Formats: sequence, structure tokens, C-alpha cells
Amino acid sequence: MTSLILPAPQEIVNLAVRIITSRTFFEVVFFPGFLNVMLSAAFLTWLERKVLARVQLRIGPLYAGPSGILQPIADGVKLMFKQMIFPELADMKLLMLCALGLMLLAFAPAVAIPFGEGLVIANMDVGLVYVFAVMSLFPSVILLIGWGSNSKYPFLGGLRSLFQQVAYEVPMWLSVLGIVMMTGTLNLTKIVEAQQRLWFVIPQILGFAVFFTAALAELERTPFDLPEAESELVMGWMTELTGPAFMLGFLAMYAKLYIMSALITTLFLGGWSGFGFVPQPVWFVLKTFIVASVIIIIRGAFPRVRVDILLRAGWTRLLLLALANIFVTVALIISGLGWVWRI
Amino acid sequence: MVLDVWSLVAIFEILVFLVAFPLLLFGWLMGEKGRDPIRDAPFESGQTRLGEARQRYMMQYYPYLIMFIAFDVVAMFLFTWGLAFLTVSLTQNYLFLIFIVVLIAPLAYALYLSGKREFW
Amino acid sequence: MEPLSSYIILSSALLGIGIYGLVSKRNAIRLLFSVELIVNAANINLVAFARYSNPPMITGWNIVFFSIAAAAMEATVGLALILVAFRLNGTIDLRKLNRLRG
Amino acid sequence: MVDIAFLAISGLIIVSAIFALEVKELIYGAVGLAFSLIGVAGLFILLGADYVAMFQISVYVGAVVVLILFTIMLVRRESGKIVEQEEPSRLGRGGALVAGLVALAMAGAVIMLMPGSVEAPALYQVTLRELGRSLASSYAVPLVILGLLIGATVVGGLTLVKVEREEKSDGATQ
Repeated sequence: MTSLILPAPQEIVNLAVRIITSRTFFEVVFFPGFLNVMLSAAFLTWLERKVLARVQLRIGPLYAGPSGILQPIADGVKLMFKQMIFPELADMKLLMLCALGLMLLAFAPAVAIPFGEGLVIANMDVGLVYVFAVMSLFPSVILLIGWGSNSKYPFLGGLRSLFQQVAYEVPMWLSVLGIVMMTGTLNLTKIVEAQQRLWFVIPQILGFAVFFTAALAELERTPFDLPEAESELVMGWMTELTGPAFMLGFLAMYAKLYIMSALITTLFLGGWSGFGFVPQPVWFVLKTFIVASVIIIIRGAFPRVRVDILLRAGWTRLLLLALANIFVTVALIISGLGWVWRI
Repeated sequence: MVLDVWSLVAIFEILVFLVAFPLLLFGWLMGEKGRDPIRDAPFESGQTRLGEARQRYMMQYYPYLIMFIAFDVVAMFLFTWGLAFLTVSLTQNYLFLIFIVVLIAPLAYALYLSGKREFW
Repeated sequence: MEPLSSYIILSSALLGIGIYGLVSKRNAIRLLFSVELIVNAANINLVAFARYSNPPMITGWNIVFFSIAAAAMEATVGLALILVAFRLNGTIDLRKLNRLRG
Repeated sequence: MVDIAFLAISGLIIVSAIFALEVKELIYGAVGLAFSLIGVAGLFILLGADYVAMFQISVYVGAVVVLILFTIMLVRRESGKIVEQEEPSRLGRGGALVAGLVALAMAGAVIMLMPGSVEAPALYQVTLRELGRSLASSYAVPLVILGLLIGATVVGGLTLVKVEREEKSDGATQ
């Protein structure tokens, strides 16, 4: 009876050891899970500064660690100890809640993305739609940040972000429909398995172009970085976030970049598949960082577009291209080439 | 111990929360507190504040918002079609084409309206 | 798994909250919230009955798809109406929007 | 395990629904509504309807709540900090009474009429393909009618909200 009231310490230790040594724990905390996304996001902030510096013939971060690789950690420590300043009419509780919400939303899609064969936290049947559903929650949170700041730059940035993300979400979803039609599944693991013979970037080149453009807009990266256009809106909706709240928002944005690159890799670039004796996760992470680097280099190379042109192009050209992609896919399947991607 | 998919999602989210929330709390506890009218002024590039912040609304993009709601629903329905595309007979596939075609006229109308600045 | 009755009690409670909002609130947007809550109560029931019927049926899901889509459309038109009412009258308090009364 | 999840989710739904209706600021009300809708999605997941839950999140929370937030922001434009002056009058109490009675009657009636305690059949896996097939075969006509409804919504909503040009120019000249 005593064991019912208080389990022996030995049992607790045993249970803890069993949990910590289990594969699930490793997956959730370390590799495809939390630390992976966190460290990759931190690494991407460094990569962005370094690559942009090279594009602009500068050197970039240099002092913290070898060629400045520890710069994100220094930044993090600096931001942690900063005072949180909120404007006089701002809604502090709402801002803190939204910063936290951004973080939760940015990390959430990571559970569905397979980083290797069976190396996925939650192998869900609705994985693709889950990722999109979580991503569709971003605009409302960003709008709330802009509203809660009660300052002009964040509010304009929030509104722009809302319209931009909303406009590019629909083409993004429709561009993936071709893949869903070819594989007949929403499970991301099965979508990767279907690409063992040929990556989807070949038959779905139109869909890939639409998806990549829409991803740039969803990520608010140049040439679609209107919500945080430095020369007009200072930092956009992040202007009035300070200290740790800013750190969370910033980290969330880079985590989103990482997840989106991983999603592009999964859907179009064959996921974990590679050749040679290099393990699958290495392939996956390599491809992901290549995609992310391309997105970063685009920031250094292209100017910004105007907001009304951006929205109109999203709703006319991109939507039409996505619909055209569907018809191309139908033709491809009817012509009998579908067996290539049969699982 | 086998956990099902969605409890793993919940555990992951709780983990993220447990890391992010203490960060926020730590910063709030460690940081200096107290208000200062000059420091707490909203950022306006050094200008003094002119009027309410919540003033300029991009009403001319309202059609895009309504189109988004319509096509969000359409996209979710099209996903179910895409899933079944390989197993459904061709005649039943035409149905979804009708579903899309019906929506072309409203889309054109919305695009026409959104192009006219004087309506908004 | 819980028994079916727990889901029904939950959805009844949600329905009750929605009716309370409809009866006692005067703000048009609050009324919209209430309508959404009532629709959601119905959706919970549909999915629960679909799961608990033997063998489980997919029909409940399909009806819920249509229900959600129709509710989204209803909210869109409702918000447009609220916007117009605000533009014409400067308020969305339903008690002040009684210009049609003689 | 599942019982705890059910209790937590139903608590979230009820509390945030009441919060949505009772909180002073409308913006907070919209946030409460969003949490309530997410809770309903969680309930769908408990019931094994994953795709329905995703539909709920992306359409309701991702789209409708955004529109509600935008409209609230527009509506509050000129009317100061708080739009409504709620008085917790007898109307509120009467509403609560009516709502409670209706809810009790509904729950009571359904539970009384139900034969015994219904247990769930063993876990079933509805393949998502089946879902699309049933939509394409049995729900052909409703789907096209839904398309018409969506089109009517787009046209109707825009026609309502747009400003008539003549009216506007008249106002400018006078």
C-alpha cells in the first residue's frame, strides 16, 4: 500500500531514465524537434548577416567565435537583459501573448516534417494540411501585434502583413494540389517516398515556382518584405517589440524561414533522399540550408515591389498559374505517367 | 510507451512554451521598470506624435480579404478532391471543375472592384 | 473514450452560452460571436454522433464541412452588413440602429 | 489520459466562449472566440476527425477571425475607446436564465432519449481518400450549390461595402 501513496525513489529514477533514453524523447527534444529548430534558426540569423555582407562586399559578424558564428548567442544574451519598453498606449499583455504565440506557431509545423525515414515526431495523415493550417494563423497574430503596439509604423506593418500573407496563402495551397493529386495522400512521409524515382520539382515545375514565390511572400522576405520595409516602416510590425519579446518574434521569423525551407525540400526536392553513404538527415538539412541560402541571397539581389502591385499579382497571375498547374497535372496523370510517383 | 500523434504535438508545444515563457518572464523580471513619458513615446522617427495610431486603414484591399475567405474554403474542398482524384471516375471529377468554374465570375467581379480606387 | 453524453452536455453548454449572448448582448459583433458559437455546438454534435454510430459514418464529417463553409460565408456577409451599418449610423449598438421604427 | 484531454479542452472551450462574450474590449473578445474555436478543433481531433479539425482551424481561425479582427478595428475608428456601454441589467440575467433552461432541456432530453450509455466503436481509420470520394459522389449537388453560395457571398459582400461613387462626389461638391 505504501507504494501506492509514494512510489519508491528507485522507480521514479527508472521511469525518468526510461523516458530520457527513449527515442521519442530524443526526437522531441533534440533532433527533428526543439533544439534543432532553435539552433537552426539562430544559425540562420548568422548566415543571413554573413551572406548579405558578402553580397555587399562587407565582412559581417567577426568577433564572437570563429568568423562570428557565436554572434546569435551574444545577441540573445544582450536582448535577454534589455528592458522591455512598451509605448504609452500599447497593450502590453496582448503584445507579450502575441510574441509567445508567434513562437508557438513558428515551431509547431516542425513536428510533421520528416527529417529522415521514420525520423519524424508525429507522422500524421493530414501533415500537409496541418502545416498550412498552422501557418494560416500567423496573419491574425501579426495583426494583433500591430494593433496592440498602438504606434503608426507597427500598425501599418501589421496591416500590410495581413493582406500580403492572406493574398499569397491561396496560391500556395493550390500550387501543392498537384502533388496531392499525384500521390493521393497528405502524409509528408509518403510524399517523400513517392519521390524516390524522380523529384517533384521536375513534373511540378510550375507549382514549384508558384510555391517558392508564395513562400517568399509568406516569409515577408525581399522582394516582398513590405511589412518590414526598413526604409519606410523601420521594422514593420516588430518596431515596438523590445528586449525578450523582440527576441521571441525574431527567432520565430527565422524558425519560420527554416520550416518553410524544410517544407520546400520535403515537397519538391525529394526530402531526405540522396545518394552515397551520407545519412538521410544530413541530406535533408543540407538541402534545407541550400534553399534558405537562396532565399537569403534573393534578399541581397532584388528591390522591393509596391504593395498594390504585389497584391494584384498574387490574386491574378499567381492564382492563374496555380490553377494552370492543376490542369497540367491532370494532363500528366491522364497521359499515363502517373506510375513514376506511385508509392 | 507509445504516444499517439496528437499528444506528441501537444508535448512539443508545451516544451516550446516552457522554454519561451521563462525567457519572457526573466526579461520582464530582470529589466528595469517604471514609465518615462519620453522613452515610452511611440517611435515616430524622432517626430512628436501626431494623433491616434489606429487611423490609416487600407480599405481598398478589403476585396482581397473577402476573396481570401472564399478561396480558403474552396482550397480546403479541392484538397479532398485531390486526395480522391486517382480513385474517382472521370465524370465525377467534372463536378469539381464545375465547382471551380462557378467561382470564376465572382472572382472577376472582385478583381474588377479591387482595381477601382474610387469605390473604396 | 468518454461516453457520448459528455459531448452532448458540452455542446448543450456551448449552445446555452450562444443563446445567452444572442438574448442579452447589444453589440452586433457580439451577436456574430454568439452565432458562431451556436454553429460550433451543432458541429460538435454532428462529429460526435458520426464517431459513435456503429459502424462509424463519414456522413457527419461531410455535413460539418458544409456547415463550416456556410458559417464562414454567413460571417463574411454579416461583417459586411455591420460595416455598412457603422458607416451609415456611426454605431453598431443594435438598440440605436432602430431608424426603421416609426 | 484521454479523459484529462477532454476535460482540459472542454474547459478551454467554455471559459473562452464566456470570455469572448463578457470581456469589455471587443478585440479581446475576438481572441477569446479564436481560442474557443481552436478548442473545438481539438475536440474534433479527440473524435478522430483530423481533417475536419484542420478545416476548422484554417477556415474559422485562419480566415473568419482575421476578418472579424479587421472589422472590429475599422468599427472602432471614430468611436473612442469603448464602443459599447453594457449594462448588466435584467436583460442579461433573463438571457442567462433562458440560455440555461434551453441548455438543460437540450441535454436532458437527449440523454433521456438515448438508449443506455453509448460506447464508441473500436477506433476506426477513415482514409482520407474515402472522404474525397464520398464528397465527389454523394454530395455532388450540395457542392455546386456551395460554390454558388460562395460566389454570392463574394459579390454580395463587396457590393454592400463598396462606396457609391455618385454619392461620394455629391458629398464632396456640397
